[in-house]
Amino acid sequence: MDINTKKLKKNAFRVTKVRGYTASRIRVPGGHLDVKFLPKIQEIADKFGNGTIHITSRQGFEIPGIPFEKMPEVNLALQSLIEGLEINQDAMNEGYPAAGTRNITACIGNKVCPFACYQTTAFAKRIEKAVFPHDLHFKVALTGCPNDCAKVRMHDFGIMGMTLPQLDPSRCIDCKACVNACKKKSVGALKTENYRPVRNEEKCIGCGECVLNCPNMAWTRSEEKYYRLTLLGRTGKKNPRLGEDFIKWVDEDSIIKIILNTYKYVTAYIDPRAPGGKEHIGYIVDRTGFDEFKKWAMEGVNLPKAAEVTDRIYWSGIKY
Amino acid sequence: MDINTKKLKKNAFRVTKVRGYTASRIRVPGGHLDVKFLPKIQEIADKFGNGTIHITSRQGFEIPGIPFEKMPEVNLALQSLIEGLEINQDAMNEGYPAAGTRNITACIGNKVCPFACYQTTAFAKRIEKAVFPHDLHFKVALTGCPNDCAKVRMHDFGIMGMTLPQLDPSRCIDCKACVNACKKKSVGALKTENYRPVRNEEKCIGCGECVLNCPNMAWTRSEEKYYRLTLLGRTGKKNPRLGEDFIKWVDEDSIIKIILNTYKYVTAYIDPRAPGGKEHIGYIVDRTGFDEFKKWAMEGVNLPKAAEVTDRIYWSGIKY
Amino acid sequence: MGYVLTTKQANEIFAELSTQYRLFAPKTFGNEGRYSDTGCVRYGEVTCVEDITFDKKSEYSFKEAILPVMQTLFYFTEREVTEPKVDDKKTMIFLRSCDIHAVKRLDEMYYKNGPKDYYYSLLRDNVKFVLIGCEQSFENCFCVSMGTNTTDHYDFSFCKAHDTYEINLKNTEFISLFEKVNASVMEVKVPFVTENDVKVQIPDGLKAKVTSSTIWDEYDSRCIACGRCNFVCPTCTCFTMQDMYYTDNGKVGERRRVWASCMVDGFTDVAGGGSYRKNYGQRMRFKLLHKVYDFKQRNGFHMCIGCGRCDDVCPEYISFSNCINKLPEALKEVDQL
Amino acid sequence: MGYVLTTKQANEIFAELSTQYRLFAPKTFGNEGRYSDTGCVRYGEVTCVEDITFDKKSEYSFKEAILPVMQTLFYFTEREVTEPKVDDKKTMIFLRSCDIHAVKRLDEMYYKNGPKDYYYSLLRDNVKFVLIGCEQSFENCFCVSMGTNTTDHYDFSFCKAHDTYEINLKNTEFISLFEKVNASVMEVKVPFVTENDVKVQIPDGLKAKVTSSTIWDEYDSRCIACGRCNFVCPTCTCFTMQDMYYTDNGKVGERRRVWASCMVDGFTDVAGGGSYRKNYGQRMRFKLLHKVYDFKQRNGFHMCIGCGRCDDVCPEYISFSNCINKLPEALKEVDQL
Amino acid sequence: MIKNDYIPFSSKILEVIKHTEIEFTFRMEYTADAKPGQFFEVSMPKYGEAPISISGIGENFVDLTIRKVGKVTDEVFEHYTGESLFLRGPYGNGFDVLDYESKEVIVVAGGTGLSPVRGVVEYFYNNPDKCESMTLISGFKSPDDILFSADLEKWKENMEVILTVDSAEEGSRYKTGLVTTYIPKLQIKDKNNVAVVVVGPPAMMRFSVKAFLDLGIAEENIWISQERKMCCGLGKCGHCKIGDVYVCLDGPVFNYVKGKELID
Amino acid sequence: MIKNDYIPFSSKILEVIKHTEIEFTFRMEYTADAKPGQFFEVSMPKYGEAPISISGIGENFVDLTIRKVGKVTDEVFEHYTGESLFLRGPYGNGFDVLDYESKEVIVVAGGTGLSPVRGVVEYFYNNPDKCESMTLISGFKSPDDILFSADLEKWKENMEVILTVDSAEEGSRYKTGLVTTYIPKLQIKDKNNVAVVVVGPPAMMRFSVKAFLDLGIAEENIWISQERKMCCGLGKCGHCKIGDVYVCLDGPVFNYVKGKELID
Repeated sequence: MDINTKKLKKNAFRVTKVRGYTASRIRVPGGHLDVKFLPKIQEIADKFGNGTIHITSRQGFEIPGIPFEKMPEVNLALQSLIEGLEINQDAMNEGYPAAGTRNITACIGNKVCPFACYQTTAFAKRIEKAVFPHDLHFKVALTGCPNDCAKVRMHDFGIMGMTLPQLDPSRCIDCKACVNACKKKSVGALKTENYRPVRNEEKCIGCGECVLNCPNMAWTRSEEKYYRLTLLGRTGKKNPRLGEDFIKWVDEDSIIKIILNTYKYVTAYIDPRAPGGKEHIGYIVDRTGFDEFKKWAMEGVNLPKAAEVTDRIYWSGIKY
Repeated sequence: MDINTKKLKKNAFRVTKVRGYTASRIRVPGGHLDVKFLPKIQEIADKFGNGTIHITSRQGFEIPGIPFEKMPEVNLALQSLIEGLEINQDAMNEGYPAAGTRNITACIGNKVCPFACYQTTAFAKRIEKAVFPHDLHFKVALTGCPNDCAKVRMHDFGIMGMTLPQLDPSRCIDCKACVNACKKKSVGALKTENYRPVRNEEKCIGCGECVLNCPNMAWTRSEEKYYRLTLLGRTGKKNPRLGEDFIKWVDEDSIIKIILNTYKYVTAYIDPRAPGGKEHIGYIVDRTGFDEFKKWAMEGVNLPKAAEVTDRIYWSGIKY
Repeated sequence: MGYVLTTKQANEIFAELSTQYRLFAPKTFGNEGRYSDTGCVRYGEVTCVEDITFDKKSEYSFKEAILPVMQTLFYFTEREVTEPKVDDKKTMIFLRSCDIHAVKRLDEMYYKNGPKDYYYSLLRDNVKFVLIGCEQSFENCFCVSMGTNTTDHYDFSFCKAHDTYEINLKNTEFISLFEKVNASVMEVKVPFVTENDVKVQIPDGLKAKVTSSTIWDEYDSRCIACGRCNFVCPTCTCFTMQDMYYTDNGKVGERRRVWASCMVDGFTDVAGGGSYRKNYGQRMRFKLLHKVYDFKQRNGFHMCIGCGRCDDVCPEYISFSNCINKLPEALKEVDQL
Repeated sequence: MGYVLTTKQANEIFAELSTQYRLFAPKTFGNEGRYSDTGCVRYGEVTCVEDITFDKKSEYSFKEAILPVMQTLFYFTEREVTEPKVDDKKTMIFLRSCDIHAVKRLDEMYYKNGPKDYYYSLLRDNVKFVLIGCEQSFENCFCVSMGTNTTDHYDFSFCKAHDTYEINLKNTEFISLFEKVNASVMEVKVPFVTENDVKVQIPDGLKAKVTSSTIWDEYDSRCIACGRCNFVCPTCTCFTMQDMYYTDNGKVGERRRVWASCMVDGFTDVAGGGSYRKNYGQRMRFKLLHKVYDFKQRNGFHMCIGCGRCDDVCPEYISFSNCINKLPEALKEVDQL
Repeated sequence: MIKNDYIPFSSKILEVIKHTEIEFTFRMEYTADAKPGQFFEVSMPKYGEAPISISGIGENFVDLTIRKVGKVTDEVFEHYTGESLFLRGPYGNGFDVLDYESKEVIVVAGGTGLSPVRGVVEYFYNNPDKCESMTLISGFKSPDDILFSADLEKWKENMEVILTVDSAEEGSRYKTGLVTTYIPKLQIKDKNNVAVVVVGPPAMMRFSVKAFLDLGIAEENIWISQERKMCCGLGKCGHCKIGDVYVCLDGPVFNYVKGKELID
Repeated sequence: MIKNDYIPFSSKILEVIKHTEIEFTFRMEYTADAKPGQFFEVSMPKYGEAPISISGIGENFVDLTIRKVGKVTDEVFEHYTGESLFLRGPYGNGFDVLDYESKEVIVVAGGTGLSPVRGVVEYFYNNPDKCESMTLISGFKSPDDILFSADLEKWKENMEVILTVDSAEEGSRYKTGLVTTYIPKLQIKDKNNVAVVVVGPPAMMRFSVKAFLDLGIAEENIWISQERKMCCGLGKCGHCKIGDVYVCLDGPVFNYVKGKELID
């Protein structure tokens, strides 16, 4: 058996613990899919794998127990999924073209969740279209609101939906639902002054609890969709850490631009001798300094007026 | 339409953004399932929902677009899944009995992954059996190794597989593969002394890179399975933070005992007025002090000899 | 008397009316729903027929047009008290049959319960009502049960029929309005709902004693006391006074009244810390019996008009109509005590 | 001459043999695989037949029984040099046909290439070989291509047949051993593999010039230079010397030799920083040509015995046999230069 | 044009009588009709209004006894050095002393409940012939909380006054115990000719009424005064509604036949 | 019992000659046979062994010129004040001066490559009649790196010595340039009667040999000495293997006909 493990990894298969057997990873950008795709997943698992799947922590299906020699057949079988899930692909019937940049994950978003500030899956797919396929080890995740069910702060790029709440004071009846909700469930950015909530703009995280809890539509959402962009969180063996805020009240276009810019930055600065060709962007930023990163990242970005950019980020986290 | 939202939430449905429609959440303990269950999921989505599913960040399937009145029928349809996935259940045909304690998630583990130090799904199911059903808002996650693909540090209980590497010096040929791997991919806990690797026991995180990289089986894994237990990480709107180490080199039995003890502790101390009856354990610990928590948690726990318990934990994280 | 209008004619009429009236009608506030990417149908000023949302029930009722959420009673400077100026434009409200019945409830409170209300009169005395017909019942409506499904108390009706608008004229002072645009004269029957999916039956022998039933207890945990049911209700009339001084000049301020909710904390708080109905179930009981029992005791007809807005809006999916239908059971229970 | 043994008889024989021999055989080390919950089949001392793993190829070869991973050459105190004591127990190795051929390669190096190796001789001179037959070829085996699938060079064979053990005896000095347990005498034919899935064809006109082929280049990126292929190989014999002093007493130490790998960094490092074959592909070339070309140039037969252990163990799934089969292409390529 | 009932009038503070640290009686200039048990909406513009019972009525004044327990009353105390307060009212039905004439009148007051009934007591003090007898049971938390102590002393002249405190230090000169302790001990001549007036906190009223009922006093001979949040005093704001009554319009004084339905 | 070739013998340090800061010649007591180009495994027990070429041979000694470049040699320098070192050897074939007799002998040495050929040069210096002519091109990195400078001076007596340094300061008395610069300029009488010996770093050897081949010198008239890692010197450890030869057994000196195959 002669297998180029580097090629198979790029092809979204993986070297498993079981000699001679691989696992196929089916990415679902944004985590939402039509159930019509399930029979194909089942078929692949039954026909080529061991009849089981793992739901991955990146919102995909991992089909284990596939003999290496079945990879071309699995790739053929994957074609309808790759097309159906709208994965960018260079050549048909050859499976996934790259696996470096990980599946763009998203919480269920405002399709379903009352808290979500936007359509997470739609934005995830937009990013997917902009960046894939790519071999660099990037992790992007989207979450609908600051509850962060998607744990975006453990990703390189964490995108958290926000709304800039708008108060119509003439509809406010001073029931304090917003103030109480903000205090109990969020950051306590509201206080009552003269029978009306006053928002601490600096503190406000744009979660929308005030809007959700206002019984009289005095608080409504901003027409514009805003996001918090967090940077370079990670798990891992050296220094797991939370992503830190880069820009608060940023817009979709800027986020996509910043991500694309970061690909350029990493391409320019990555350590070519990094094990497995993988180097977490954070270590590269350590090397070049944050300012250099920021210079590349912000190239050509036009931020919305409300945007607040962090001057310089200092990460902490656990250091082993 | 008269719906007891609290009951439906306990029943693993949810109040969605769309009036009159709910979503059913199918938990998959440990994230691994036989594909024979997929057709049932497809059927429920097609018959009662809108034909789509979301792969949740907790390794489940969320089936949206279900009219509230279909919940009893969905519960009937779920029965085979609940049984098949071995979910603890009080009464048949009534769906999930509780949804407070969240699905116990796990990375793919050593079924497939070379890095994993144990069978994550099996341990997840063991915990499932011990704690479910429960209404308290607990999040438990398992990951096979300190790479932490499951992001366990964002959970109340993070369980990270470890191996205590054993050196057979008579098989060591001083190739330095272990020292280099530990330095480049892990924490640099190995140095060479007299042609042999010497392990810094304090630094070692038990990732097993030395074992994996040793070409001559000089390093092997410990017979015993060990774990790192991290505590009270969370996302959220107030103070997202990483779980901090509670016990290094702990065993399965102790972990289960500590989790069960924590249920007792929370039951004793939870704020009965917490919104939605949910209060993150972390805030309770803030109130009672860590020592009180620890007293409850460690009640009747017999740690293995190697275990290192943190005296008192101080969490950090992002504070809004 | 009836007319059929093209959209163009209808808008000419709107333009004409706008010179004298502020036109209030249900309209869709595109992005102002509670949840992202959702809208909200509620009352607002309209200037053309396209502004009006005909095919949905408004989440909030017309009442804010004559009973504003917040109304300044007077301004005070150091020792003076001054009434605010009132817009002398008249108001025209587009509303459905049930809501026209609601107007009667508002009038009952503000014209008759105690002295006639000065501020209410200022607005209410200048209102014309335009009836929107109901081709079919909406979810949660139970107007038929409450006898509010039909009405004659309107100035004219205004119903959308495909791409025309049909008018049934009651108040002849508006004849010239329609003649001016050469509206086609036609027999127009206003569509009224004759049956709802939801039906309620208020038991005949209902009495205050049901207060002590246990049916209210479930709402202790289900209800979150947010008050949405009151705010959307076209018959809820409670308010609270607010005295405030302006941040910029502490010597000057105003007294105003704002909507209050019997479901929300603080409604019964008396100076010194006392309060009543701490349990949310008891608030539900208080509200419900007001709507379908004691209002009628006092005024001879039920307060509730069966619009179902309280059910539409409840974030906890508590159904008011469903609770009404538990009353027989409650009666039976308390009779056995 | 042949025997059939029951398990009981076999274990009596093992007990008897153990008095004179250390018995080395492939056994399963239950929890000592690289990955959690995996085992590893490699050589170790056995005391009963149940200890032996018959149905799998051992990951590491028998060679460590006579060529230990680490061998102390001598101890030195301040000015003295002392040889270590040698266990005077003899060694019996259970191994397959291909591995018996490997012994010949070890002997060639340690007995003949240069002076006879003192330390090798100490162990090797006292070894008896027990042949394990191969009912079928394992994955990656290509012994047939290398002509190592059969052998007569053993003392006796020992094959598991369901619940009995079949012995083919070559060395008559062991007759009494079997007679003592009243072993059933029977014609026993040792099973040998006659075909492998994997076949290699070493081209006839192979020459050093293939060094400059580009076939090696792919291994520059694929190979990780871990050396597993060398360590598992029963014919790899390289070692490195280590001089060390004991941490507890810096005046006392030892010189030893440990296995070395031509794939691992440092193998060719000379004092002053020079080194050869920095590219991993060139190391692959060096190893491969040694195994199937220049060893034969020097010694008359191929070094590689086709056991395929290098393929079994490579974490990067590089196949040695597959590379051999690229040689014709490589030859063609360099001939065109 | 109809009357704007929301506009308050300015009333001069004629005198301030301090009872306790937090209870003062404000004697306000006022000349129109008023009955005991009625109330005024007293306001400090910019701070709000509070319903305050009339605790005394004179030729050109009304007494308003104000307890410092809420935002508005706090502000009144803070700012009463000003010459006047804003008033609206009087609102409510008040006590109709005619209902009690010729009867054995028993007034039970808990704490500040003495304020609204003070006018009733005063009436029979000044017109002792208009009733068969007059008894006042007045309870306070502690000796420091006693209101109208001069009145209480004065009233003893021609009526029975039982002054009790819930608790007092050892050796205090006050009776101790809840007002309900003293009800069963009352000497009633003809229980069908009794008029009972109970005013005070909800629990005190509930238990006092029960004690009288136990004595065989008929419901129709008992009157209570309900305290509720009242924003407007005009039957509009809804806060004071209990069942089908509006306390501000239909009360605060209710005959117990109606009043018993108003337990909330 | 066979001989244990791994056990070293102790050899007395007779003299230490310092060439540069890091290059010393250790004159070791030794009486058995040895040839130039052969080497000893020199060891400091506990620190290891290193193969060191014989740079000079005398009646009762061998010279071992040691450069301080690795762990073992570092230790030798550190500890040479001790009276002896441990040796094994000599190993390797060495130069066979008989192959070069009667020829125009050209020795090209790069850096410490001069050590192993010193014996060859010395032989023809002492026996000038045994060759047609003798030329030494000896290159060093810099003037400071020059080894055997006394010898170089002495050898000039009866041979051509081209001493060159890669670079030197302005005005230095040394020739500069790589040794290859001087090869084309050599005056060769009969290119079929030439014996070329090239010893030095790999690149220097490669280019030097090429220069001679370009001059038309036949491969069989060129000898080189390969340097490889050698642990055992006994054909066992495998480190010195190139193609089918073991440098320790078959070399380090190779006629270029064989040697050309050994480019690694």
